[in-house]
Amino acid sequence: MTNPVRNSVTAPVTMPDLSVQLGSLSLKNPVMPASGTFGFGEEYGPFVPLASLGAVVTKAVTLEPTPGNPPPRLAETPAGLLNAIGLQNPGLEVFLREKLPWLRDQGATVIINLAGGTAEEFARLVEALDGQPGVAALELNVSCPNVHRGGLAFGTDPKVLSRLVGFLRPRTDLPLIVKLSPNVSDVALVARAAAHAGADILSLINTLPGMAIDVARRRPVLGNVSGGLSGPAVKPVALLQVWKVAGAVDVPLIGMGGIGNAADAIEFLLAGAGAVAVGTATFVNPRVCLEIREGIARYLSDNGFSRVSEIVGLARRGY
Amino acid sequence: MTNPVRNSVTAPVTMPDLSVQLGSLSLKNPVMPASGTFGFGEEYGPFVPLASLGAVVTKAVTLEPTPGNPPPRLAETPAGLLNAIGLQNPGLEVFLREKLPWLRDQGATVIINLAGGTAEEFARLVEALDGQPGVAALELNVSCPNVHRGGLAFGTDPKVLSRLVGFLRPRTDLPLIVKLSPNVSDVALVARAAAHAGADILSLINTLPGMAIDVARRRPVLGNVSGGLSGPAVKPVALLQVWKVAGAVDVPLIGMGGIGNAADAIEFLLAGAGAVAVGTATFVNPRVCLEIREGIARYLSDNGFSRVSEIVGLARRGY
Amino acid sequence: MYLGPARILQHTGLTPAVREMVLEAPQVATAAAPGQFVHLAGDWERDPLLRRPFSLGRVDRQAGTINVFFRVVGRGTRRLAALNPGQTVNLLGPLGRGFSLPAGEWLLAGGGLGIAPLLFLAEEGRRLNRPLTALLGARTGAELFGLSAFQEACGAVRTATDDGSAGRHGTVADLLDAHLEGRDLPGPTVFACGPKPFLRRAAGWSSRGLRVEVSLEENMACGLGACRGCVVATPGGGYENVCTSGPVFPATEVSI
Amino acid sequence: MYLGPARILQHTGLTPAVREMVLEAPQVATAAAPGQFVHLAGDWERDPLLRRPFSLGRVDRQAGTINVFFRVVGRGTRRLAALNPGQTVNLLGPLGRGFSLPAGEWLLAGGGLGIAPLLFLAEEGRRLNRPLTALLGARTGAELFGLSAFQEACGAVRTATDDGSAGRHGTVADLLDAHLEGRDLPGPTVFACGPKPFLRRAAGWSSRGLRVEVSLEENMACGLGACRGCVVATPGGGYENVCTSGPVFPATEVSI
Ligand SMILES: Cc1cc2nc3c(=O)[nH]c(=O)nc-3n(C[C@H](O)[C@H](O)[C@H](O)COP(=O)(O)OP(=O)(O)OC[C@H]3O[C@@H](n4cnc5c(N)ncnc54)[C@H](O)[C@@H]3O)c2cc1C
Ligand SMILES: Cc1cc2nc3c(=O)[nH]c(=O)nc-3n(C[C@H](O)[C@H](O)[C@H](O)COP(=O)(O)OP(=O)(O)OC[C@H]3O[C@@H](n4cnc5c(N)ncnc54)[C@H](O)[C@@H]3O)c2cc1C
Ligand SMILES: Cc1cc2nc3c(=O)[nH]c(=O)nc-3n(C[C@H](O)[C@H](O)[C@H](O)COP(=O)(O)O)c2cc1C
Ligand SMILES: Cc1cc2nc3c(=O)[nH]c(=O)nc-3n(C[C@H](O)[C@H](O)[C@H](O)COP(=O)(O)O)c2cc1C
Ligand code: FES
Ligand code: FES
Repeated sequence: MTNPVRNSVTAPVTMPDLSVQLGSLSLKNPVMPASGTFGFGEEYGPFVPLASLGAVVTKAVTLEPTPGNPPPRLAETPAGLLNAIGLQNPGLEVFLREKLPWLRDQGATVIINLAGGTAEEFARLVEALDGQPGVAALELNVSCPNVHRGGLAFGTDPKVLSRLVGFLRPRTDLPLIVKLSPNVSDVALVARAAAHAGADILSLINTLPGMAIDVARRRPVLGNVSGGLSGPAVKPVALLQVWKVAGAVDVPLIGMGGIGNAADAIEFLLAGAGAVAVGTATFVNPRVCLEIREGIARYLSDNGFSRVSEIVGLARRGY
Repeated sequence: MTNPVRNSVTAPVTMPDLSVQLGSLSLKNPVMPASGTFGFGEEYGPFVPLASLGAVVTKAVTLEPTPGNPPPRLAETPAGLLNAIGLQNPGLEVFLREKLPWLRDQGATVIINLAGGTAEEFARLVEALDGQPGVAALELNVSCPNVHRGGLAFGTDPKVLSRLVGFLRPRTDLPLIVKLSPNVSDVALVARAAAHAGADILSLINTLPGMAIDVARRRPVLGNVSGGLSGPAVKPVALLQVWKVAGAVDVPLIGMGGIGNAADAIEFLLAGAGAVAVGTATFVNPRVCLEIREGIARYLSDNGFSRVSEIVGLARRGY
Repeated sequence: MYLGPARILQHTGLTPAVREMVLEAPQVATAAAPGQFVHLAGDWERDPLLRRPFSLGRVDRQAGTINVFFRVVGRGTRRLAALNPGQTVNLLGPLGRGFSLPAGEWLLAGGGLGIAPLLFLAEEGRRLNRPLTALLGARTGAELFGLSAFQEACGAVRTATDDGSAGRHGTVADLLDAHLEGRDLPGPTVFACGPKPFLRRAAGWSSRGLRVEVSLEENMACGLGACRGCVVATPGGGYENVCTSGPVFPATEVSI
Repeated sequence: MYLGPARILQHTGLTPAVREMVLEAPQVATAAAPGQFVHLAGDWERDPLLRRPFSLGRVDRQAGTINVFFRVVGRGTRRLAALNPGQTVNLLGPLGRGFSLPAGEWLLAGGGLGIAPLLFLAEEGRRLNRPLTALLGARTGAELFGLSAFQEACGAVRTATDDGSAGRHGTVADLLDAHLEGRDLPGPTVFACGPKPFLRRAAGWSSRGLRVEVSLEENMACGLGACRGCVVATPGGGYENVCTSGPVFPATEVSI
């Protein structure tokens, strides 16, 4: 297993199986867009058959329409992007009426990212989506750095998070994905709390809190002062958090943070993620998820593996 | 004050005063190398007159000689550097005998970075350096992500940190700089604890925990598995932490994390840092501290300021 | 919408401050409307990280080429400026909603690089036989560009520079006010593109009964409406995407 | 030690796999010793972020030039490969400690780009009139370089390639073993440079009483001994900097 060349010679040359199973969630392949970077899928439809993605993860949906933060909302930083969108979205009702039916028609595996300011808001969202046809899983965004109420606190306190997940768990049969906050001293602690409370899958990382200052105007660049950092800059931080969580819990993980190509994605799989999400890189290359999917397939067959699960966590042997 | 052009016309064209006062610590200018990136100064002597720096901050000194971590210890990441040096240093005795006298002879303002695994180790280090001629201040490294004992825990728990600083405070008259860990949910909380316990100055940020995986070998790149991320990639995170701490405490701050040029440094000053430190960028350009010093001087005079302190925290007005 | 490589056919320093790049992009040329933009990237991958938006400054449908005009202001434009004919850029576009092409007289007012989309608009106006006036401003004479094309397309062209080195000493906003002051209504449709303070002053003419369209700039990530990063506030209290609802808006529909 | 720009005088693809760059760097040429290296950066600032170390592959003190030989393996070498004569790189060097230049016979054994520092060493050996033998290995014949220079300087030159496309079918380690096997001691001083498995095998000959010097590679940040990032373990249990105590070490002093 450690000699890539020997394996590629002895293994039969077949197309590797890219499907992955994350608990009860089946995905055609392990590559999906990250929440908030793919809208509700419509904008990228012209570039990517949505059914060819591992899943489509929606922008956060809130109970009420959310206007979002004042501009500027974006600032490029070295190999990174700061955003302070503030969860702008049309709210649950419009989502159900206008966005979900379209997504369903595409044959996509749909994961809906949910954001609430209180446990009750989360509960109403979960209940409204439970039983909706065409929804594969719900992702709880308890880690957005760009909203001032509630959100982030859920993600940084293991007790609060545990209570929230336990409160929501009985309200749906859909797989619950908990998106962890990277903004903690010990992510394993928070991960364990979420897993024990009933999370089926954990996803990480969300953006890191950051800011930029315009030295000419001597003011923060972002209208919201601070924002969330994403992109290649955060990849080392994200990868370590996935590594740590993979060593701490048994639930499957969706890894993300700075993935821009197949090698990046494979690092996350080797660290223990069962699937990956791609955010910022999509802005530059709308087809990047498909290219990463192909790159993973090539890596598997070049190295004599026949399915994705064979490499999940493989870099962990001995640690 | 908001129209840079008008100011530069009306202000007298004099060389701005670059000296800064951080509590009782006087610096010739606000730019210094960051601990661990400048050795004990000797290696950079051929490039930079050490007396021309705001200060020289040494590599961490520990009580006993510390061999450090197994290689590889370095991995470049997008706009960043992972290091897992593990505090390699010759120990207090050799430092006092061989390194400090040389530094003193250079006329440098010397800040000594100290690392201990226990409060007692820190105490012995502080006591041994108190009263040594040629020492301007002590920096307590309670935030190194690359050592397995004690170190990091001091920096992430406000109570533990408060106790440590309170324990060390009476043992020296030298200014105590506490180097905060960035690896916390709420850096303001930790900063307040350190300040209330008697820290004279806070410095931040230390490196962010991160890792990289070699997909060909399917193993972590670093011998230590994880390391600390520095360089331009972390600048947005560092800047926000400085911004938050500046809003939470009254003690002066030394800001660092990804500073590579004068504009970067000025962002930190505008966010509320009274001085800045430059780490990773020194590796690429051994003279970068001097170039940043010149750039700050130019910015001040171009914009009609006569001293550094006039711009410290200036981007905070209204927040 | 096209996504893919576009070959650089020409690349010149048009003035000391303005560069012009001619790109081979037949699909874009065919589909493009004045006021739309393209989102460009080189093969540099991470530095800069994101694409950069540029207005369609000229379009030759026959030749299948588009021209962009740009100023070097930061990392992205510096790297673009270093590319040579024969190399390619990666192009996404055409993007966004352009200017309406109403009947009647058009008044084109552009400052700085805001002149670029008005070039395309002027050529379209000429094709449609609209009576055209162009008001163009820049910091110095060396930054004014496209004058001969405007002169060919427009009944009148007035210029202003901040330093008085060409045309009137002043800004395009001054030209606009001078041109409209005291005129009878209904006046021309105003198309304004340039720095925000100028757009604000141009927008002021809406309250005097003129239709004013402004072309906005905001930092962008996707350029496709997906990220919600490029918004402008609206008088109603919400936000609109500049990349998909704009970059051209009726001045009354945005709070600049 | 020099820190500053160095002009690229020539830059060629020496073989399909190996590039050669000639740099104008008189201060470096004067000070350099075989086995030392230079730390190079372009003007790309952040991508890649750090300098890249390259062995001094050839030095012309008269002309004030140095040659580096490199293979494109990642971002840094890719960007170096794109530079043209007339452009400059930023250079720090010469750095590190080179080969000892002992009396007696020298056996130069290099694999892949490990051949580069041996070129400089061979020329120095010829100047010092040492009896020289060169053993050179590469993956394929197209990756072997500098053969004629070695032939001029050395009494014997043997080559090996992994694919048998040139010289013996095998590795430079095989050449080394074959060359030393059964020879009487004291034999030549062995200078080995190349991949780690080869260096380990070369180091094995120390236990047979030969002096073996190995040139190591480690990821570097400062190149000056300040960061402690580039260490190699020592038999005593500690670590030594490759950049300042090396890159060349007696094989007995490092645990490879
Ligand atoms: C719809 C639209 C059309 C444009 N048309 C033109 C044109 O025809 N010619 C021209 O020279 N410029 C035009 N711009 C501005 C141009 O996009 C910026 O000058 C360019 O992105 C700067 O990139 P940089 O890397 O050189 O600068 P940097 O300052 O390093 O860029 C940093 C970040 O800020 C963004 N940014 C900086 N300035 C602007 C700006 N004015 N508007 C939007 N984002 C900005 C960049 O895209 C990048 O994300 C247009 C902008 C928009 C939104
Ligand atoms: C003392 C010394 C002398 C060298 N001499 C030569 C030479 O003459 N010719 C030549 O082609 N190569 C030489 N190398 C290796 C050369 O430095 C690397 O190939 C180069 O740094 C790769 O950079 P990259 O950005 O293309 O690759 P990447 O893989 O993208 O580099 C990523 C990081 O890893 C480091 N790195 C990658 N490979 C090596 C390596 N083998 N050794 C040290 N660091 C590495 C890079 O410096 C960088 O920090 C030498 C290395 C050392 C330490
Ligand atoms: C513009 C933008 C908007 C985002 N919106 C959301 C969101 O609504 N919900 C969420 O859970 N994460 C959101 N994220 C975080 C991403 O899903 C992802 O966790 C993060 O960007 C790291 O991945 P990347 O580096 O590949 O972008 C957003 C990120 C960006 C850049
Ligand atoms: C190689 C290396 C070694 C370091 N060693 C220390 C250390 O001994 N003590 C310490 O407090 N910080 C140490 N640091 C952290 C730096 O002082 C600084 O906080 C961090 O690198 C962020 O700044 P930068 O991005 O400018 O490098 C080290 C950083 C690097 C890169
Ligand atoms: S740039 Fe993404 S919505 Fe406009
Ligand atoms: S590279 Fe810094 S000590 Fe060797």
